[in-house]
Amino acid sequence: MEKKSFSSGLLRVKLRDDFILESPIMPASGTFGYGDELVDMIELKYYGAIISKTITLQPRSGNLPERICETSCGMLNSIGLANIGVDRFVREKEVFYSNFHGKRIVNISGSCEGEYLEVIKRLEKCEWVDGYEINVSCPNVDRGGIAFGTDSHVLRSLIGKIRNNTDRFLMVKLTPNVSDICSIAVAVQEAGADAVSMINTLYGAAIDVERKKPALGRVVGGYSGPGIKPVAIALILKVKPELDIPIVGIGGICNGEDAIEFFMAGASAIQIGTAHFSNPAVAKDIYNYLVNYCAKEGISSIEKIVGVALR
Amino acid sequence: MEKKSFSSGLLRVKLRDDFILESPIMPASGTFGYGDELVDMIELKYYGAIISKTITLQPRSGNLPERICETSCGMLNSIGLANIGVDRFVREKEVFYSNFHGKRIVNISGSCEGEYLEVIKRLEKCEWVDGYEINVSCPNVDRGGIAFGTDSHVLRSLIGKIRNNTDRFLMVKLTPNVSDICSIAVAVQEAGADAVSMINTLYGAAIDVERKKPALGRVVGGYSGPGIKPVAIALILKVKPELDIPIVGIGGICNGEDAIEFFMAGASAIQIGTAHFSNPAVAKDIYNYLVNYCAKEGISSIEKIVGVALR
Amino acid sequence: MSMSEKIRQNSLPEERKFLDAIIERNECIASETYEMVLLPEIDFPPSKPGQFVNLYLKGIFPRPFSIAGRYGEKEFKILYKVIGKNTEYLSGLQKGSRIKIAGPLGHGFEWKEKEYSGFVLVGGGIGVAPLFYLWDNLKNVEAKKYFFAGFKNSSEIVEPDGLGNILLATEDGSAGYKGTVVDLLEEEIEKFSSPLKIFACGPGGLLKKAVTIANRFNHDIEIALETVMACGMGLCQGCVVKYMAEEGEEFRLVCKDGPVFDGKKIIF
Amino acid sequence: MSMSEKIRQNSLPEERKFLDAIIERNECIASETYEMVLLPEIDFPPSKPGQFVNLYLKGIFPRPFSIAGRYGEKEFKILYKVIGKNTEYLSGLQKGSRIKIAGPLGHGFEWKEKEYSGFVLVGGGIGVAPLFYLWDNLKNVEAKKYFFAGFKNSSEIVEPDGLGNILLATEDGSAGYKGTVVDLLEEEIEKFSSPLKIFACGPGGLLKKAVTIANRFNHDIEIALETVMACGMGLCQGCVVKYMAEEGEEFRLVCKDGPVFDGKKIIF
Ligand SMILES: Cc1cc2nc3c(=O)[nH]c(=O)nc-3n(C[C@H](O)[C@H](O)[C@H](O)COP(=O)(O)OP(=O)(O)OC[C@H]3O[C@@H](n4cnc5c(N)ncnc54)[C@H](O)[C@@H]3O)c2cc1C
Ligand SMILES: Cc1cc2nc3c(=O)[nH]c(=O)nc-3n(C[C@H](O)[C@H](O)[C@H](O)COP(=O)(O)OP(=O)(O)OC[C@H]3O[C@@H](n4cnc5c(N)ncnc54)[C@H](O)[C@@H]3O)c2cc1C
Ligand SMILES: Cc1cc2nc3c(=O)[nH]c(=O)nc-3n(C[C@H](O)[C@H](O)[C@H](O)COP(=O)(O)O)c2cc1C
Ligand SMILES: Cc1cc2nc3c(=O)[nH]c(=O)nc-3n(C[C@H](O)[C@H](O)[C@H](O)COP(=O)(O)O)c2cc1C
Ligand code: FES
Ligand code: FES
Repeated sequence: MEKKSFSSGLLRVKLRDDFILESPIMPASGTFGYGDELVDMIELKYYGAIISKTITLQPRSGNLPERICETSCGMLNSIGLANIGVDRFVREKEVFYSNFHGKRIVNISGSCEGEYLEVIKRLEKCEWVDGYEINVSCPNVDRGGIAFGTDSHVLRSLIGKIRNNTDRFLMVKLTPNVSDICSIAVAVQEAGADAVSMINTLYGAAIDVERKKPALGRVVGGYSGPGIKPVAIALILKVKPELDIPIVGIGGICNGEDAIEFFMAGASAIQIGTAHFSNPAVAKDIYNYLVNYCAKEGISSIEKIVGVALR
Repeated sequence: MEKKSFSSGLLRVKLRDDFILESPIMPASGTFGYGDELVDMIELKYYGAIISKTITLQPRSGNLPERICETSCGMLNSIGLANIGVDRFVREKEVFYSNFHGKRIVNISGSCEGEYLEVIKRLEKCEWVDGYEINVSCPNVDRGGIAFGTDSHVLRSLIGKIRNNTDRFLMVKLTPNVSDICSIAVAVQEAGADAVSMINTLYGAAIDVERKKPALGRVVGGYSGPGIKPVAIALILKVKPELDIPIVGIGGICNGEDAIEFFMAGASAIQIGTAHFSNPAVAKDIYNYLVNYCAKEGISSIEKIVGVALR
Repeated sequence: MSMSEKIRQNSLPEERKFLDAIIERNECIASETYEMVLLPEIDFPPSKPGQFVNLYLKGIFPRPFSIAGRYGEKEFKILYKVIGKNTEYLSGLQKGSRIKIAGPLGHGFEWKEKEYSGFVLVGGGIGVAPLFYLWDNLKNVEAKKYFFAGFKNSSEIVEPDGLGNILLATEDGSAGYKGTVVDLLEEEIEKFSSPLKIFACGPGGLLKKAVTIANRFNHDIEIALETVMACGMGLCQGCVVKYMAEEGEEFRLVCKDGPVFDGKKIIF
Repeated sequence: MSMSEKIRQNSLPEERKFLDAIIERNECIASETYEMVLLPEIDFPPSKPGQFVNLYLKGIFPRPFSIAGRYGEKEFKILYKVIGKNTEYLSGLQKGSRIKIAGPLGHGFEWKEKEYSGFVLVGGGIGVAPLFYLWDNLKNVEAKKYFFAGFKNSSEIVEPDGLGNILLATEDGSAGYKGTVVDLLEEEIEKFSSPLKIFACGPGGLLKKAVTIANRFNHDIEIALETVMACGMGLCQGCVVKYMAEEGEEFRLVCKDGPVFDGKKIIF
């Protein structure tokens, strides 16, 4: 798996001058393990970048079961950022990440500014890390997370400090569970982020009618999958005109046409989450659809349609 | 159509001491016309109350098309509160409302406090109106609406003033598009509302990939249908422990099992919206399901399961 | 008078039903074009050409289809073109399958026999469907009748039963006149004796041109419109079209105030 | 060594594939219970009893089913019970239909022939499925073999092929021993000569009791667990179970670390 492009550049996207993806497709954090889980089963070349599950300073075992639940239009999860912690991550995943052909993004979270900064500090030592996605919006942890994602002042301070500690690609993942996502996005941009990714899961819950109990052990969790796509598209359409930095679209993308919707709404790249569960080869399917789409439409680059719906 | 109950009381629910519904099922505002639209086609007896589409002081023609769009898990609308205005409403709908066997609720909206109060004033003169549902959350109008629904101070003032002007049943409809719905719900209760109904539509949008344009003329609209059910359930589960007044559940209810989920999550009654489009007789189906459910579970009243999931 | 009658008199001119129907026939009769005969489980209310039915198939919105003919008190026919998810699904349904339907919905065409010396039907593509039904109903009318039917090419042609002047156009000239059906209309209409009433159904461009022609020659015209519909029965206010009323521009509901409108009042 | 081999060596012991398979057989063999034979379009990797496959059917999550037997390099068998949307759909699929599958997934049972004088398989209901496959694999093992199979009633009985001691229980006594399969196990196990290894699969209650019995007599026990799975392949961290590791309680993934676990380490 050498570091060379296999596409003809049709699907190449630039998220920062020095951060170019050969494919606009990434796995959404937490839905693709640490990135290496399917290495024997599917071809990773369709991903322009790999994004790890959220890594925290200390290992986390996550929430009590039930942690997942299928709904008619998607799923609920309350995994609670279960992960092996930054030190084990650095130790165990180096081989895989070093060999991956595309960009390597580590998604990180913390319960206070200090934790975020410490995780960054340890990852800065790994030359096999190309960038960070900052999770400030996980609805499944009691402390930390969510507060950063809903308060633009707190967030601006956090991102500003992270920016001061890394020159690497810095992407901030936004939560949809806010009254005014634009002010949050703008704060993130002003604090020096290179991109925003949106959206993280919506608040969601279900009742297990048989047991007369909430389906998730934690009662409320994160809702993802096809049912959240209209929300993601709406928020991207709202945020796009307010931002100069690129948007990475996430939310219910299952197939090539969904992906096109996100590009047209203003996303420069996309992440696929829940769709991995119903189709582990979804990235390949979308990749091929996009290549054909460009050919059919006679466009030289997928970047040409980014935001066309707003023009 | 006489004013007598046809159920054996199994499905009777009390929303205020003097506001008792013989069926917990209502149509959601805006998805059932003024209430009289299907009078020749389906049996209205399955509805414990009728709720009008939103009525404003002046007639409104609504937004430019496209106003509706189907999505994989629901629909988008940007109707924009199209309605005939309170005066024509009062004139033209008196016959129907006076003859309806259940409670008669008028959903109202305005662009400022004065407008809300003036609409109430005119409706107070109609003895055929039993209550109001205050729409403070329509995402489809430029001025007014949404601001009330997202700011608990503004909302408290509005509802307080409305409360001073009517003794009738007063229900406030909450928007899910806020960071903290609990504080909004509590403000509404403190201002004297008798119930909250939740949820109104989520922000949503879709791209028409063929036309490379947003599917709705207004770009962003309101998302409803099965895809929003997990959000509605989550927000009801969150709000329920904070409130003493009853919650009327809305959001993606399509069948009897969905309805049971809402009751178990804490709703004392339910509204059906989008499901009317795929099944005009949905109220009958749900009604019958609930009657059978009570029988099967051996419970004497559907009220027995309200909020059980939280116990 | 029962309440529902009272209400109906007030706002709803027609009786409508939501019920099960059995598919009696479902046949491909032209390229991607099917004829389906439906047998409602109970009597289906009287209907008029131009009215439509909702079929409850896949997804959130039902799908509207014009009634293309009736057989007695129950059965009726629709013609449909496979263009997406629901029509695809519909085309795969077997004889004997049961589906939910609602109808008849909306307002149909109006024809006052005495006032016109001729009736001119103009249909483009699957837009001929409601005109087939109208054509049946005009059978015994004494005035002259002309059915202009236009298609992309000969593989798409579906023709109405019954006698009368049928004028065919195909865009590629593979059958009949070469050009659009409104081109043909424009060439022929001068030959017919006034006053005429035109009934048109088809794509927006066709309707707009047909109205222009009607205006030019001062004929009356009714057009059957299509918009995306969520309910098809006046519940949602989604299906609006701009209409020039006496008080000025306003929105009308295609499903309830239409789908048939005075062509001269529609703002395209 | 290719990268994927390197990585696999590091963390993934088995080869897995995501591919199309043809349904070769789909037959009802007991009440609501079906046997399905699947023919993957290309060679299916080697598998072990206890491993499972994902079937990609309806909705968001695939559905996990234990491999219940193999025929050569490609074909394998599953046994399933119709309990909901996906199994309902599965039961309606015709021979020749194509579905997506992934597997073999997870870790299977381990048996070290030399260490035990007997192997005891304990299956409740459809939990017998992976034990059928194990039973096949134990065919040539010299140690004693016992298959305890329990069902609600005689209409649900499915029995393994091959020789050996099959001990049957039904809760209503309509066939074999009257009672649960662990009641029967408890009565019989004292008669067998130690050391034994027990393999159990079935409802949680059964597994818990089987572990208690194993503990009492100091036998080894492996149990195959079930939890709701979103991915079945270690992507989501959803399928956790509490496990007593050396460092204390921790979560393990049923799909990846299991579904087969040392029964004594699971915290029920
Ligand atoms: C009053 C009325 C009467 C109609 N009568 C007939 C008829 O007799 N025969 C017939 O074949 N069709 C008729 N139509 C159109 C028919 O309703 C649509 O073809 C059908 O809804 C498409 O559904 P689908 O799921 O197959 O396609 P979809 O997947 O919904 O759409 C496929 C494509 O068709 C477009 N489309 C969707 N709805 C319509 C529409 N209403 N009109 C035109 N394009 C649309 C979409 O934008 C999309 O690009 C009528 C429509 C109306 C409003
Ligand atoms: C590793 C593993 C191996 C399995 N092997 C087999 C097998 O060989 N044969 C077989 O018939 N089944 C097996 N199962 C169970 C099987 O996966 C479920 O029966 C199936 O997912 C139900 O899907 P459904 O859509 O039909 O039912 P759903 O509509 O999803 O559920 C119906 C009811 O079943 C319950 N349910 C859902 N998932 C499970 C589950 N995993 N276990 C038990 N109950 C569940 C639900 O709570 C619900 O009440 C296995 C499960 C696992 C985790
Ligand atoms: C099981 C699961 C686990 C997730 N874990 C994380 C996580 O650890 N960090 C994070 O930033 N987002 C996490 N997410 C959110 C996804 O990355 C993504 O934002 C969301 O699922 C919406 O995309 P989708 O609809 O394509 O799944 C998780 C989602 C799921 C379904
Ligand atoms: C076409 C349409 C029009 C609506 N109009 C109104 C309205 O006028 N006033 C209002 O309070 N809510 C309105 N709503 C919101 C619904 O009342 C309801 O809150 C929402 O659709 C969620 O419920 P559902 O998923 O069951 O449709 C409308 C919804 C739809 C789909
Ligand atoms: S389609 Fe709903 S009002 Fe016309
Ligand atoms: S089911 Fe996803 S990790 Fe086990």
